Amino acid sequence: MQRIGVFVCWCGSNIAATVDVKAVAEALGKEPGVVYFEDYQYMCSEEGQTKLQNAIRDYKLTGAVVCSCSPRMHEATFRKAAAKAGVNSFMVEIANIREQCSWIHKNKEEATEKAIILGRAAIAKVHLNAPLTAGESPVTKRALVIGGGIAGIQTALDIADAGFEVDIVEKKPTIGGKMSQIDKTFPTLDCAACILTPKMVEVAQNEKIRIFSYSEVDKVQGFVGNFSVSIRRKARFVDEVKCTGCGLCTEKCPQKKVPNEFNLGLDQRRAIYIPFAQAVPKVATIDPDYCTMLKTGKCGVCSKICTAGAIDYKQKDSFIEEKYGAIVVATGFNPIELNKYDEFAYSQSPDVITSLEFERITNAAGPTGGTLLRPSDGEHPKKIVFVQCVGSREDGSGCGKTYCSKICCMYTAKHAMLTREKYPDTEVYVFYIDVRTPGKSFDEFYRRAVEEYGVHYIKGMVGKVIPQGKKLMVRASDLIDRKQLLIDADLVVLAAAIEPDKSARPLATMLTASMDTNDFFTEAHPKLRPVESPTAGIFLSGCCQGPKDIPETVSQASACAAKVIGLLCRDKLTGNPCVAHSDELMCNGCSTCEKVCPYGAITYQDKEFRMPDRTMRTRRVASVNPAVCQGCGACTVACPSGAMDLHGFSNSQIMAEVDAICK
Amino acid sequence: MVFSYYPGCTLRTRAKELDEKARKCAEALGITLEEIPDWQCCGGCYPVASDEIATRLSAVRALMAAKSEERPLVTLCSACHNVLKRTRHDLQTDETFRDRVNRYMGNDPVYAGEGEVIHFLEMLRDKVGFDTIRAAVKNPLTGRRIAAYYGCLLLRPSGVMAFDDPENPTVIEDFIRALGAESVAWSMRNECCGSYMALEDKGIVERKSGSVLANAKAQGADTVITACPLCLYNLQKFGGQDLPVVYFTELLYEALGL
Amino acid sequence: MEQNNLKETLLRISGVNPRKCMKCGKCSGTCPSYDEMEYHPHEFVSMVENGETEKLMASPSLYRCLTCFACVERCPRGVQPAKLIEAVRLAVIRQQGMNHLKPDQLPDMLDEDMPQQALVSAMRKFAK
Amino acid sequence: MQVNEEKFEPTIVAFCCNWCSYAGADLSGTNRLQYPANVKIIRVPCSCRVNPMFILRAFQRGADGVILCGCHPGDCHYTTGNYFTRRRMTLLFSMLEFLGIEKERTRLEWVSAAEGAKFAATMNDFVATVTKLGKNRRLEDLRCKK
Repeated sequence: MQRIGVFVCWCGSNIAATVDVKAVAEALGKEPGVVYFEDYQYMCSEEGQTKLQNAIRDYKLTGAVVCSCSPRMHEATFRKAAAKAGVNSFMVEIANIREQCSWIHKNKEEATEKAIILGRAAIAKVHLNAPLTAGESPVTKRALVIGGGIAGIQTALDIADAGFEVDIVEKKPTIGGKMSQIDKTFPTLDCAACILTPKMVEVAQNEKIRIFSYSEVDKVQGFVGNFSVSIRRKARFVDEVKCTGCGLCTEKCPQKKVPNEFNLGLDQRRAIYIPFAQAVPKVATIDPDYCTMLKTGKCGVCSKICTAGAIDYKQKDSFIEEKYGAIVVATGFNPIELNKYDEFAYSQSPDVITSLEFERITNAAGPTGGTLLRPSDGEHPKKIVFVQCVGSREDGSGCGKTYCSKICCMYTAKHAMLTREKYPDTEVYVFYIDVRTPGKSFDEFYRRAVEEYGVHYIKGMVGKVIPQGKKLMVRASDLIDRKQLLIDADLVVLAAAIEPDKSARPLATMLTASMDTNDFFTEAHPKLRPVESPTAGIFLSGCCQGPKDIPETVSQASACAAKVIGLLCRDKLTGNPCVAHSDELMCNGCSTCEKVCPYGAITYQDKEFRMPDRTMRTRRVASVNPAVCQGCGACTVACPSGAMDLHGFSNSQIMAEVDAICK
Repeated sequence: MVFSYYPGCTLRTRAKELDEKARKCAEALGITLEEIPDWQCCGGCYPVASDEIATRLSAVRALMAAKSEERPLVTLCSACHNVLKRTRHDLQTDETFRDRVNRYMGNDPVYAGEGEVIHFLEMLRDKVGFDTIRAAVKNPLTGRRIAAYYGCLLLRPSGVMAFDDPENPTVIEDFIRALGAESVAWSMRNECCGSYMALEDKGIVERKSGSVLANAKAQGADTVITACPLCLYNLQKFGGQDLPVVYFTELLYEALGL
Repeated sequence: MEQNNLKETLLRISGVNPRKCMKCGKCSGTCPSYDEMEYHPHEFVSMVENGETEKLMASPSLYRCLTCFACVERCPRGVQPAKLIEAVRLAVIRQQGMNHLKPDQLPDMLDEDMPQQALVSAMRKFAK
Repeated sequence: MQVNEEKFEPTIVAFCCNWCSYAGADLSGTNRLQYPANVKIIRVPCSCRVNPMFILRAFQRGADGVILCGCHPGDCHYTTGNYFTRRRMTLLFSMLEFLGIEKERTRLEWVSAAEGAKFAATMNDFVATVTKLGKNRRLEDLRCKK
């Protein structure tokens, strides 16, 4: 039997004016198990807390009920005070007689009666309370960053700067991501390579950072502070340590007809390749889909030519097992496939290109050496049409995206401006629905494109692109001039919507991190916790969470790093003790709870149980990881056998409250 | 294989020879087209407004006739195909329409758009197969550069027609290649020819059909084929180009050596 | 018909929700009949929404839509302007004596080779 | 009898999720928005913590109405909890109706932490509805009464 003390707060006149606090205290004093009762003006004051602590000591209380304001205000205060006096803080319950009683009622009799009932319910609950202690778990002081684009690079650098080890897993042969393919960056127009490649080198040279390029996350187990991850290192058929990156093999390989993905297929590379000159790590990779040696066993040119002896045709995928305290998702984005937008003739004419392709053909390291040339015939285009919002802002019934891709307005302004600057004799048209340029110096940038560079911005949309001879006839509306235009363009550039990388969805499943319908990772809170996933220990950096430009990505990446550092700084994690637990004797291992758990906190174990006839039997039972469980209680209701229960809000406790109220 | 067949008004009168050639081609490919009894004109174009019930009834009757034979219903004209397929879709998805139609016609059991409607081209692609056609070709049209003209009715609305990719269709191109000719890439192939404006305002049709054929010519076509008698008429009469326009079955007839 | 009722009827029989329109103008950018029209597909959508149906009903634009459905197919918001144009046209020709095409006009319009299809379609589109 | 019915004061049990609805209830208090004292709130971590057994128990013990409040769909603190609640309660409420507990005696309402006014209005309406229906005797277990 508990020894319970009841403390009724006046809250000055806030409670006492409408509730007869003395009557409440006396009435509750008669409840079974209550050995002490008191009313006081301000329970939350120093004096009030001392009263609680004294009563605990003097009357050997095992639990307390404070009738006062909302538990959202002072539950923590009273629990802390009780703990100092030697009573487990979870033995204190609050009866909310201010916000949910005295403030909403005028009739004193009614309010007093209700306060007594609320007090009774709290007492009934305390009777069934048990001391709870928060579990502790150690923290592995190492972070994993999945994705080596600018988001992953920035997060990794910031974490490493704080003194923690970081591993970057990148599925491509080099880190750098989309930013490495971009020519210039808005709104300052500095060259992307000039600001990115030093960071890539920094990553490579940082002692705290390891890069696993050409690798993928294969399996994730564990929970916040204690993840155990298996990383698949795909066979690149080149020894990373021996390869010096001299590039001789990439010049001599006889298989020349491989579409170069770094240039989006606008030119060709060899079967053994280094994606670009500043690649990190600067190591060659053999493409097994094209390598003659790997396919037929007849060639071996690269192996003969490599003085370092780095070529290894027998290399196999290998696996690395590593422990991490935190995981950062930085899987980034891709432009959508445009094969469903053939009214723009993307698949019918090589001169209809995406904006990312346009970046490559204006990039000095691109297929045209930075000269703007049409892919079809290598001539200078004299009239260029940019089409915005291709696949963005749709109603969701088609193949497009419902959201605004956010970056297109600015990069299109950049493309238009740069074209006009370099080739003033080129006419540039931009078709827009809205020009969206919120951001520091962004709108000024767009206006400069119009006012200083004379780019024709036309409010309207392109309806059809008709390749005819060497021209692209662009049929479009000009809504402001109420005209339908027919422009004989030489090049059409489509601002394709961006979408999360395809690898994100399976990764989210592995991490039990939630995603929205567009496959963007969801945040723990859209405003207040924007860089964390609801799953503890999983953090979000860059476009995997939503469309972002580079400045925004970098700020988010650093914010994400700050959160990771905050976690890794701690030696131990204290959990919330109000978590679910399963009664193994009742559990029948049906997996229902596992399916409703949004955090992946429930796993199954085969355990041996002693049967009544003294034989041993192995049964499959649920087991809750208290470090991962957030205590929502979904499993407790889903459980068909009643084995699951929730500490702090157990079935019997809530039932007791119901009983007390309905008495 | 035996299929139910809905010839439609134009192929029954003005374009009789197209109908005859289509039947002969089908037979050569091992298919018997059995005309459904007492068919009525589909109305030429699908009535878009949801409260137009009576104007869709003839299509419902045709669908039901094919359903009772338990055979797919083949159409040769794109317009009929469009009306039949969309009416069938309405029967399947629009409860009010289905109810009213069934009550008016006194159907028991209720007809809810069961049965398949396919265009002659779909029949060639899905039921016969272009490989079979390629094998059956006696006079391959080698060296010919043929442009496939789809028009609007075959493709749109794509959600209902489910015929091919509405912006980048391939079925007629595949058909052309199966006959041994080269298909021309051009993008006016799914733009309107001017359609029923032929009656009232020939100027519009001249402009529409003119720009269609100009694009085909510029892209190097020596022949244009269509799958709709009205497109055929408009392009031939108002296209304003020295470019032969023929029905796709005529080409098939020629290639099969009939 | 009262203005509001008319708008409701138009929206109901066409199944179009003009509020889905984001005014991008792709319908008018793709319309093959644009230059033949006084009011264009996107204007039909906004004018019906704004209750300016009378102007539309009096306009010859009604008889210039080819119902080719290019605007319906390419609209990024699924608005279906062609259906709305047809609804407005029906609102006109369903009135007594308002047929746009009358049978006695036909003989002059025909020629030897014109397919029946053109005749049937035009009558269905322009007359009740 | 007549007199009794006029004086009838229903017992109402309200389950509120900790993150939205309980805070919403607090807010209606902070704003001094009145609703009848018949409503007694039980705090649960999430609306999905409410086992149908709790509701049955309440009716068994003499509650005249039970209302369940949670975060708006899509706003659940635990991401998906209220979706479970929505489905579960749809089934439970129709089953209860089958057992003779009028539909009006049970309610599921989404109240956010900012909707103090909605909370008060909902409670006023619910109490009025249940008062009109009168005492619930259908599931009451006389063994529970001493």
